[in-house]
Amino acid sequence: MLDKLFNTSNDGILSIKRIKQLLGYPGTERFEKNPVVVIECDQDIPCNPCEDICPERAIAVGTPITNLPSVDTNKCNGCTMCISICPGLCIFVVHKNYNSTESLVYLPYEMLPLPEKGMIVEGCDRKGEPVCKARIERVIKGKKLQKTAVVAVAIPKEYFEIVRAIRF
Amino acid sequence: MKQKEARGIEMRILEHPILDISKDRKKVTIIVDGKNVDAFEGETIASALYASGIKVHRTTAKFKEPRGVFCNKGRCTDCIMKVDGCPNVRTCNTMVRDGMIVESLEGRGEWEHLYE
Amino acid sequence: MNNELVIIGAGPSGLSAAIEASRYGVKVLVIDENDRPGGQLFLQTHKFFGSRHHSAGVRGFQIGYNLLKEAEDQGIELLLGTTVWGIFPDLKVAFSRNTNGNDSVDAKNILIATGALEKAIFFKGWTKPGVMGAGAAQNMMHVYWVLPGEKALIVGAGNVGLIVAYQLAQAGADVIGVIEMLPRVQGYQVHAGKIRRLGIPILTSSTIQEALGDPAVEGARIVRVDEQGKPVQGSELEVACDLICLAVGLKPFDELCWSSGIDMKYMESLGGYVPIHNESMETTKPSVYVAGDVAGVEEANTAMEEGRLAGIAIAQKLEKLPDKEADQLKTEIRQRLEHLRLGTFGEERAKAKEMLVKLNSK
Amino acid sequence: MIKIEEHNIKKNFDVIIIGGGMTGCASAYFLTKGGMKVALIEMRSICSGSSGRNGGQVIQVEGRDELSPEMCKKKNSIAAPGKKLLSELNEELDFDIEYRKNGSLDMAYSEHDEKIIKQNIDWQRDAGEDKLVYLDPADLKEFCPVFGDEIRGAKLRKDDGNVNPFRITYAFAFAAQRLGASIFTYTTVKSLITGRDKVLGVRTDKGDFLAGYGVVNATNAWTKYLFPEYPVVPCKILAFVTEQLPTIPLPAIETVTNDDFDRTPFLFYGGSQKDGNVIIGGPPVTLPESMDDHFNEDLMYDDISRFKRLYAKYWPKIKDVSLIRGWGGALGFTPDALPLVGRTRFENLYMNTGFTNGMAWCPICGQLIAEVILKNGKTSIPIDIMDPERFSGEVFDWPEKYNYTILHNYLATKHEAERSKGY
Repeated sequence: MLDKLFNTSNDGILSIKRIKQLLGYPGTERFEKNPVVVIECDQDIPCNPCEDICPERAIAVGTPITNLPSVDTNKCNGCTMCISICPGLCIFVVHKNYNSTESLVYLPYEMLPLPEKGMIVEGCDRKGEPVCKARIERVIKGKKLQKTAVVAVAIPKEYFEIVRAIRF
Repeated sequence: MKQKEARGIEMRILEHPILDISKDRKKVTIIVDGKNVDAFEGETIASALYASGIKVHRTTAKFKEPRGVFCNKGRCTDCIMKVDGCPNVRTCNTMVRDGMIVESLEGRGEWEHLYE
Repeated sequence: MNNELVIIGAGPSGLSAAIEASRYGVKVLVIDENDRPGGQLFLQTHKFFGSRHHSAGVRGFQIGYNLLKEAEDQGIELLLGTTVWGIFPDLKVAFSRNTNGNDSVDAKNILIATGALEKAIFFKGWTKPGVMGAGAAQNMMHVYWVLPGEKALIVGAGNVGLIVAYQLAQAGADVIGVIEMLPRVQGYQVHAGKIRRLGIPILTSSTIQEALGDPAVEGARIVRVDEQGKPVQGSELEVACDLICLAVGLKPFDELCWSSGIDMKYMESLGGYVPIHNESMETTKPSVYVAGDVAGVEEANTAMEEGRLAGIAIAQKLEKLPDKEADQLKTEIRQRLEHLRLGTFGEERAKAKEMLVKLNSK
Repeated sequence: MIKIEEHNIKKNFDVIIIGGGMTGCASAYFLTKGGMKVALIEMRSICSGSSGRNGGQVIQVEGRDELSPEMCKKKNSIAAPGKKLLSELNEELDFDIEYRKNGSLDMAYSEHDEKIIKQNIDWQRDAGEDKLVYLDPADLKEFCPVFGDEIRGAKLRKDDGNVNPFRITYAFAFAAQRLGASIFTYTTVKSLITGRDKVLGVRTDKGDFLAGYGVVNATNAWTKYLFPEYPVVPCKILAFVTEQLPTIPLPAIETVTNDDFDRTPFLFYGGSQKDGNVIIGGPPVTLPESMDDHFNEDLMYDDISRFKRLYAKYWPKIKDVSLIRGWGGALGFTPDALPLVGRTRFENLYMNTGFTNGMAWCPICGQLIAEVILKNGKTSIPIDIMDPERFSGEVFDWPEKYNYTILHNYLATKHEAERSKGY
């Protein structure tokens, strides 16, 4: 309601243009292959758990710790380990060619209730606005994830760079 | 939304995506301005009051303005009430006890035991 | 009682210092005002930034449990529900325990780790029940499991405001928005991104004019501000809410520092007046150390590192730790601290800290 | 808000007042009201010395042992009109100074106390004061229920009371400023500027200030540093404030007790403020090492525990109330416990200093010093007893280490000796 009356602001939202410039962006070609990580982190925050947790050593922050994470797209196999460790919840794994019409987006989810496999929910953009229908394909929980569930949603292909949240 | 339905009118958080909410806390009853209010052992008077929707703890001496919880850590003294006959007790850092008598304060209140 | 080290405040920095000092055999007593130790860590349900050394990626309250466990394993003496109200020239620490009157302990070294206090902004109706500090709301939610409001408006888009908006949503409240006086979000973009994805709007260049409702908050009137920070006529908007959370910054909880005669310096980037201290966290009053937010408002992980630094410095001073080893450890911690203060967000703080040390050497 | 003056303005004034306490601010007000161009110079902030470090008790005749019928008369001659002035100040200054006539008490803890207090009442009655009564324990409890059973009775003076010392000082400062006085805070007077035969102004750390009509010293305890030839000695005294309480009928208290702490006679004072804070105070437990040490405003743990114990003992029903603040501060003592007010032997230098009993005295003495300057020495009340030059040429051997009680007793003994000489 508020943002309808005030001019809608884009504060706190990264534009797709900006995301494409980030070191954590795998590049358009890489998306065509297997699942790959997208790190939407654009500030020099002193933080590097993503580097530590990556079993393939595909994510690099290095020194100083305020570097933005970069991704070695050849090493990344889209294992999703980094999604729930990120304190900023800004890491996603995208499988663009999940099937002929759909992409699969893995996103962190810390709300109640958790969605269940097979549910049809709304796929939302970075502003939380619904853009398409989304089907829950997997819900990954576990002690290691410290209650940050990782939810895999199948969405129409054209939204693979847009859907970053779900609502139901 | 589901959380809200489960909660009903009480403001207790019954489930939380991150925290484990204990289900077996010991219930106690405190008497607030003559009415029984449910509370849990180990919580503060302020949180018990908030849970049952009581937000106004007192009115100020000069302008009779309402006051309630503000800093919730014992610094601002906005949330003071009369507890077991003693005025000006900070409710945000005083734990509940079964049968505790809590009363709203007007101004600086009164000392009952002074004239006993 | 004569303690080698008395620590005031059992938060992240106090506990870290206690653990570090007692590791080398220093007899430590930790005093805290609250009935449970851990300080503000137990309000934090989000995962922390930093590196492995700072338990990055671990949730704040979990770090709290870990610290407590470690403190317990070390057999550190804790005095809870006890308010320290004075440090006297002979290093006597005076405290009161609820209604059990006053008491005091003599200390050889004192560490003030009292943390920070929330600032407030003033607007019409700001004293109404339903207006509370962000920390107050966090405490209500995460310690006592009570929801402080059903419809919440957050004032201030710094990290605290953004986090509290997210946490309120997690606890089941309807967060109607976060408003910020300045023209851009002050906190981390990633925190802002989290709440934007939940559909929570962030309104920059706007402020609260009045808390509405009687006797408790039932709504708020917000208004846009121009570049000078003045309200724009005609842009007022009334919204319904029953909780207004003020997240407008923190200031060091410096009362003990002032009253014990430590030289203080105003540092905008550190939140207010901070005690002048040297590289080992010792203040201008010999044998009195500071660590954590009281020495400048920063993150919990810097607080823990500062605590460790002070703990080691005190162990070294008491000759429980050989100079060479201590210096080595101190250098490592300082390097880690340096790293935590890198980047856009840390730069100013790093400069301010450097200046404090310079002032101390004068 | 006190308007802080810029230092680049022209520094020629009619009168310069040194000291921004109650006396200084009152003097500034009355002089400005009389048409003078006044500058008030304060080393720290307004009300930062003993004016802000006391219980606010308005007690017409304080003290016990050193009193005599003559002394009572002397003190009454200034303090009675002083109290009358206080009751008019709200209107005069357009500011609530929170003056409440809730009486004053001097309590008896022993038979000996009882005897002295009763004798005291007689003396004061002889001096024409009829508003004094002796309350026995039952009456006292009815009058004020907070007192414990330790107390054998008390002297009650109904027309005494309390003011808020901060409010009265600031009321004068605000009013003076409204009328055109300039107030310079954080400005330290280093020395006097003197001409061939008179005082011309003052030299401060922020430049010179010139005064056409005179310089008034209102520095009380700090007189020692600026004018060592005048016998005003500093005496450290402490004050503590409790949290705000429900209104209790607690009158101003000034009493001497045998405290359990060190079994020495111990003066303590107190009173409740309008907003519910109770202020209590007295001398420090440990004697200051030297005269300069009396300016040290630190508190020690022993001080605080003593006061906490004292009020737990005498006001047992409010013993759990927290003390929230405490201060040390220096007041000024003169050899006869009367202030120095009036002209000095140096032309254009005036004294308005040496107050041990401030509330009833400072405002009226501010008015009187204004009269001295404005009306060429003709005052509405005779001020001979306060003549600054009355000790001229005398040398005093003050006790080396002292507190209020010791100084009090020392002076009492001296008086006794003088009195026996006189008769």
